Amino acid sequence: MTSPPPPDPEPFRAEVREWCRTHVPTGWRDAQTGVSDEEFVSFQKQWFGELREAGYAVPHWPLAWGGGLSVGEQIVLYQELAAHDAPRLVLAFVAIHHAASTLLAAGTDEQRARHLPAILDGEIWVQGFSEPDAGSDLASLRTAARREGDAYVVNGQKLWASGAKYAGWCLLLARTDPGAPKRHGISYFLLDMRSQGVEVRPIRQATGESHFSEIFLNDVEIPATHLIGPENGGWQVAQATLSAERGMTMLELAERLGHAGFTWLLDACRRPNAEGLRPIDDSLVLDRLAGFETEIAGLRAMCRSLAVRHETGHVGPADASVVKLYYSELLQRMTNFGADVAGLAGSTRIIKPMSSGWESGAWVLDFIGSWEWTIPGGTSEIQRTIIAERALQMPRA
Amino acid sequence: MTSPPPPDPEPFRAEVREWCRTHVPTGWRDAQTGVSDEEFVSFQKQWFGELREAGYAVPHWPLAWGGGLSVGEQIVLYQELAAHDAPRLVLAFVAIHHAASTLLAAGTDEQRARHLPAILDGEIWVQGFSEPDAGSDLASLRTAARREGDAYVVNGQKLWASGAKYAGWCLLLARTDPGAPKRHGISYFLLDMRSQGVEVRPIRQATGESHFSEIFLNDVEIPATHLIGPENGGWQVAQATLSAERGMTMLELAERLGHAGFTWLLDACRRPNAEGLRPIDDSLVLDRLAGFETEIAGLRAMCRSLAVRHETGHVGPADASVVKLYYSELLQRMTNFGADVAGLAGSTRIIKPMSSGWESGAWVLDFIGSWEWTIPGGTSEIQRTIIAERALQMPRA
Amino acid sequence: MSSDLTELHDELRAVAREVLAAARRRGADGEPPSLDRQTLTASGWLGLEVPEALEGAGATLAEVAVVLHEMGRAPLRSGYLGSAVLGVGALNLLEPTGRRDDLLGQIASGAVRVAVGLPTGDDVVGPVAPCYSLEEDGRRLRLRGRAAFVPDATDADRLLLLARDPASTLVVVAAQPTDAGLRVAEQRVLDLTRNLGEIAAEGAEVAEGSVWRFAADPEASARRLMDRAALAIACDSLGLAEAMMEATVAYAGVRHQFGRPIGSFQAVQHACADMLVQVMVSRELVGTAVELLGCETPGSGRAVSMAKSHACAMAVDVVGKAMQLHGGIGYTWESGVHAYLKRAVLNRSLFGSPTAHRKRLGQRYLDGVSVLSED
Amino acid sequence: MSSDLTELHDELRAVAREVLAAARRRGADGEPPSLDRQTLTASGWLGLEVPEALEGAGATLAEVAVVLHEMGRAPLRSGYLGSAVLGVGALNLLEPTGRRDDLLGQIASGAVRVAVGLPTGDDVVGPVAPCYSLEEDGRRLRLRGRAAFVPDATDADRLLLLARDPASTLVVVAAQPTDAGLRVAEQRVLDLTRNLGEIAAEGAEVAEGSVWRFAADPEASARRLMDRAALAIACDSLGLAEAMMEATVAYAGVRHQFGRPIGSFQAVQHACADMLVQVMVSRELVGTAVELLGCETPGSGRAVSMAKSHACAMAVDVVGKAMQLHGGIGYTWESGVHAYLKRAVLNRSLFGSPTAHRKRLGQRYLDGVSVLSED
Repeated sequence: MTSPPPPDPEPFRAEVREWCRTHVPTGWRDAQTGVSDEEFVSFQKQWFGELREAGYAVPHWPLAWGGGLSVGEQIVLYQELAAHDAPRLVLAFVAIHHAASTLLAAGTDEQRARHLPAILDGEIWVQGFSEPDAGSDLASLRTAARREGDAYVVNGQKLWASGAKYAGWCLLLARTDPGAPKRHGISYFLLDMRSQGVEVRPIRQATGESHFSEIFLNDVEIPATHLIGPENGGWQVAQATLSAERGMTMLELAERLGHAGFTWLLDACRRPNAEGLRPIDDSLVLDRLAGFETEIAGLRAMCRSLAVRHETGHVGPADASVVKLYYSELLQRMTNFGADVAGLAGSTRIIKPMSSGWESGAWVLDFIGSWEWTIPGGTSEIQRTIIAERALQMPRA
Repeated sequence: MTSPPPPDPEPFRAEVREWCRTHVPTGWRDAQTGVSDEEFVSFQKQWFGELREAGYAVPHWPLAWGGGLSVGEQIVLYQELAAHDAPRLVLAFVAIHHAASTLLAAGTDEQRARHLPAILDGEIWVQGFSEPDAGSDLASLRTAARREGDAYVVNGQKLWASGAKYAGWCLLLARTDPGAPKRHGISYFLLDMRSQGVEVRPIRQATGESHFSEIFLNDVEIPATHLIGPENGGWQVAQATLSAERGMTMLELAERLGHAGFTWLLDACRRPNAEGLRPIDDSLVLDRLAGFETEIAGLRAMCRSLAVRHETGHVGPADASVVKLYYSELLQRMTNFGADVAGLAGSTRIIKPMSSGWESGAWVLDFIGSWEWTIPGGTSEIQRTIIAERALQMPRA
Repeated sequence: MSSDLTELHDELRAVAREVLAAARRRGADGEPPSLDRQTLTASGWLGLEVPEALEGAGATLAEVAVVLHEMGRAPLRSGYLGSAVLGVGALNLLEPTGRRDDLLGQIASGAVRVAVGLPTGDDVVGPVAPCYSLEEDGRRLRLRGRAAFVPDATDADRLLLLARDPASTLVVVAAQPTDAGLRVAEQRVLDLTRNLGEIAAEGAEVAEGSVWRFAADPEASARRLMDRAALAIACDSLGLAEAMMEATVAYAGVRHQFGRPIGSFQAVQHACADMLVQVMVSRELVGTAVELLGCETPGSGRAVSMAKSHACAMAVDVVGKAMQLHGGIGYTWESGVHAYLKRAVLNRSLFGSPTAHRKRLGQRYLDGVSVLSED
Repeated sequence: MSSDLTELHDELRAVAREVLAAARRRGADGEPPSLDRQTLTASGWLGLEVPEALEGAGATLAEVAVVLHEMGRAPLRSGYLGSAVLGVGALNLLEPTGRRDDLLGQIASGAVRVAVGLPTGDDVVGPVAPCYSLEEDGRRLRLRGRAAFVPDATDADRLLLLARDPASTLVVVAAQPTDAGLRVAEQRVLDLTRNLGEIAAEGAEVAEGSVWRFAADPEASARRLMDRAALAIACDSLGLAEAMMEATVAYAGVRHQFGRPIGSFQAVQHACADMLVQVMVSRELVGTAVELLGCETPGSGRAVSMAKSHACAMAVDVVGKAMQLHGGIGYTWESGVHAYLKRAVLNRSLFGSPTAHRKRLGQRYLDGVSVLSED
């Protein structure tokens, strides 16, 4: 660690605070509860626009493309957005993180010029990686792309595509060399979702919502210029960018758990139950709360350290897995406790606001929703194996 | 389950209660704290003699050999011995359980006639199974027995032999066919520990005690008549008898956890700490205590069911593993909590009584001693694999 | 258990499993899964505990527990909890009268469906605090109060409401949902397999002969009834967990990743082994409580609190782990795992949380009662 | 952290690791493992926080924390906790006087060893309840009280005892173990790597000039000193856990069963992964607390309680898991795992159990203070 000490973030913090005070829409949670898809998309686009105008939408992008905040400033930004309970950029998430980092790391100048400004303009992206038989074992994916002249013809089926029904573009992994070993025959494409042969079918989730979709690809033509990275080099591109966004997004989520999440938990514990007793007056509940506050403090500090290490290039080989695993299981334990404390009344919250994160105070829904963190993006089991093999260098099975 | 309902055990319970009241030595825990090996052995032999006279020493043996209590009566016996906090038969344990069940299942008439009465007379046995490189993977044992005329000549090293320093005889597994697949070249012997070439070296354990030993075997001759079961059939004999004793001994241990163990835990929680506060006045502690009482109740019921299933022949393929795993981890969690509640004072109990079980109220020692249950006899990890593969029929790795 | 009884239970279990599985398959899309009234009536389960003289089966809590366990394995709306478990259970604790006997017979025949207004939350220790009270209004009695989350309230033809009379004695007030001053409203919960509602009495006039008294000590009887409710939920949670454990083991045997069934990975194997151990422990605790509560043995309350706290916490853990091990599929609505998880979470709170039941156990340590003498 | 400071810490850490490992290797059989006085003096660690003007290094708690962490990795008796952590820590909080400065210098040079008589149990919230009180006896002051489990008490040449004076103000009384009316006795504990003792004062006469006062608010200063003690133990537990995690990973790489290194089994891999995650979380919490307590930042007490409760509970779990994964070898005396486990268990209780520290955190929620405003 030989970097100079970061500049004092306090002036920037004051600026963000002032901005949040005047811009975070009040009552958005109530307003976003039970809304239609259209209202959700419109609200998300408007909020994205406000952040963009302030220079806060894509702080992690290079200055030339519209970003350019230092890591210290990004930390401050996400801390304050969480502290002011701002809506989350759930719709733009894949675009500003996965798509952008892929384009910046492996895209051509043309691809960047085509898409990065469009993303800032509101272009929505979806990730088309998982398949019915390629979940934890992503490298066994079978969607096939066959070169025909200046284009690839793609056939297959993708699963767990978050936000596919809104997306204009898709980050697609497909097999271009069926004969090569699993990880060596995969290519990475930018797919226009309006192409002929693309069909999106929403999947209903455990929570009753349908954020995810299946994508069916039937003789879909992708121009060869939409290949990103080398042909058959898609796995490496995906690996390099998959966890690239983890640092700052995990920090944001950790801050939200520490602010809204913990505050709601305190509220739930202060609410008298059917017998007129407040859970918080029980030392058992206080002990659990103190334990959660401690764990959240550890998580937040770990995320700050990880963000700083990102800047200095000292990220460990499984740091992203450690943070994802710890966050997701803490979220699950905490929402489980919230559901327990909320009691029967907790089950009557049958809908949660759009644009919120994984904690909304609707404890049972939040608890069930927590599996959306312990399963996708590599299950907790996969994360533990990654940590053992990469961080601890334990022998492979 | 087509057996008739068991006879009313209450008259037998009254008999055992009366016997316990007049025979269980008062103050034996204090008297057995810090005693010499000789005093320990003498106390154990005397207590064994008293039980034998009452007909309580080997209740699970066939009537013809001095046992003959029904399963219902055995349950009552062990419940009452635990309720009256009787000393445990730690020294005779291997003899009356492992040795006897092996002799009964696979021994010749001569072998039984030679050893069963001798065991009732106080003959001490030790189990010589584990080796330095054959722990969890017992079948990879390397101690070799080479046939020479009427005898086998044995060379090798055994580990984790509990009570070896007191033992007259050893249940020995050794490899008689080095060319056969792992489990098929092993034979089972009765080894006289006074044979030439047998050397016992105590191992100091984590608790500071030395219950276990290494046994070095250097050209030790074992008469061929001391082979038990067929040559190269030792693995099957050992498997059949290894868990045969689990039913009733686990019941005994579960009853002891429920009586002395839980009583001490309540005591520890009622003792004021340095600040003059009683842990039990904290609802957090009450909650933990209630959780332990519940788990112990579940364990005791599970052990009773298992004992009854033993009699009716309905034992599941991993029932013994379930009970061992649950008991050992419950013991570990409970002694851990005891150590936590006892606080600094708990660390000043630096010696525990001989002849006691795994709970003595010396919480830190008891906690450390709990690994003697989660490691030997198949680690908790091995037990989980056994449960998955045998009880749940999950596919092997 | 005698072999006759074991055979009876095995048969009851086999039939219930088949009937309930068929009903789940019939479930229409978009509708809450339910067991239709005819099938339930035809099953004979409604009258299990109704005396033979009143056209019931004259069976015991042990048989009801078998049905409840199976209903946990295949969660559906059915009205069974309200009518057969709580309704019959309450009536059997009351002084035998013609009206009571009539109602028992009507429940057994499926003619009348009942809901019982009891505290459904953490009131598990100390004197019972019923949701209703009777007030004298001249010569008439009026009922006030409100019970929430009452099982099967909105489908009930008759309501049995636990109340304190003007002398502060616990009684059961029999009412009709249509009575003036009574209001029954559904409470929508995430778990679509339960039908819960609020029954509010705002000075409802109580008809002549509608205040029914307990046959034995009212406080003990009311606590017994609430213990029965708690234990019914424990049976259900045990069934939920057992079914999800089996589903997970089966799924892990067929789902392949990395070229192997995922059930051959140690992480999956060990998680399933832990499920089995937890289910087996709960099974013992629930079995013990059913036996003790069925025989009116002292100490049955303790056994119920052990069973309820263990089984209902265990089921959330086991079903949650089932969702995890099913991977993405488990998170879909279609897989149905979510229905088990929602019901397990609701069960945990219904008729006393694990913490509340452990408080009841813990109270005994403070009271200085010798804990062991009860064994 | 500036790069200079990072380099300084790396160097300090590397030297400490080497010195302590060598001392552990030298340990005579049957003797408690210890770091001899000369080596400790030569190390320069005793004077880390002693001002440069008094022949110390003028360093900070951050450097002391590095040494404490390393001492957790290689547990030995050393007297470091009594003299350098608590002794120097106490003295630095007092009004500067000649006597105080002399003692600081003597500690730095290794000439004098100190023990500090503080509450060592669960006194972590509310007004400090010191173990001693000063009573007026004519013109003289007499000391009464008894501190138990005082680190390094029996080896100390000088005792610093936290007491309330007759005006109920917290002060530090300087005494000699040989003073009349004072009695120092070893308290044998299972953990042989700690030296703990009881210091009893039965009306001991206090010499002229031996009552030393805090420079700032006495209550806050005393609480700060006790926080320092708690944090020192947290650093130690972090070191214990880290060392055992590394030892387990190394052992799992060489120990073979079933024809494979046991570290290739998923059960072992996942257990080790959990260890790493827990250690990393504790590391952050301990690091934050060291930073805040070192800077006298408000909220440092909260950070200390988080670090102490997390690290000391975590270490028992991690070291216990290390014993489990070492199998039979881990249960032998020779492997040394037991020494880490015993120290981890003792650490958990020393200067406040996890529960006690969480009570301190939880008090804030009850007080209605906005929890977040402190961040």
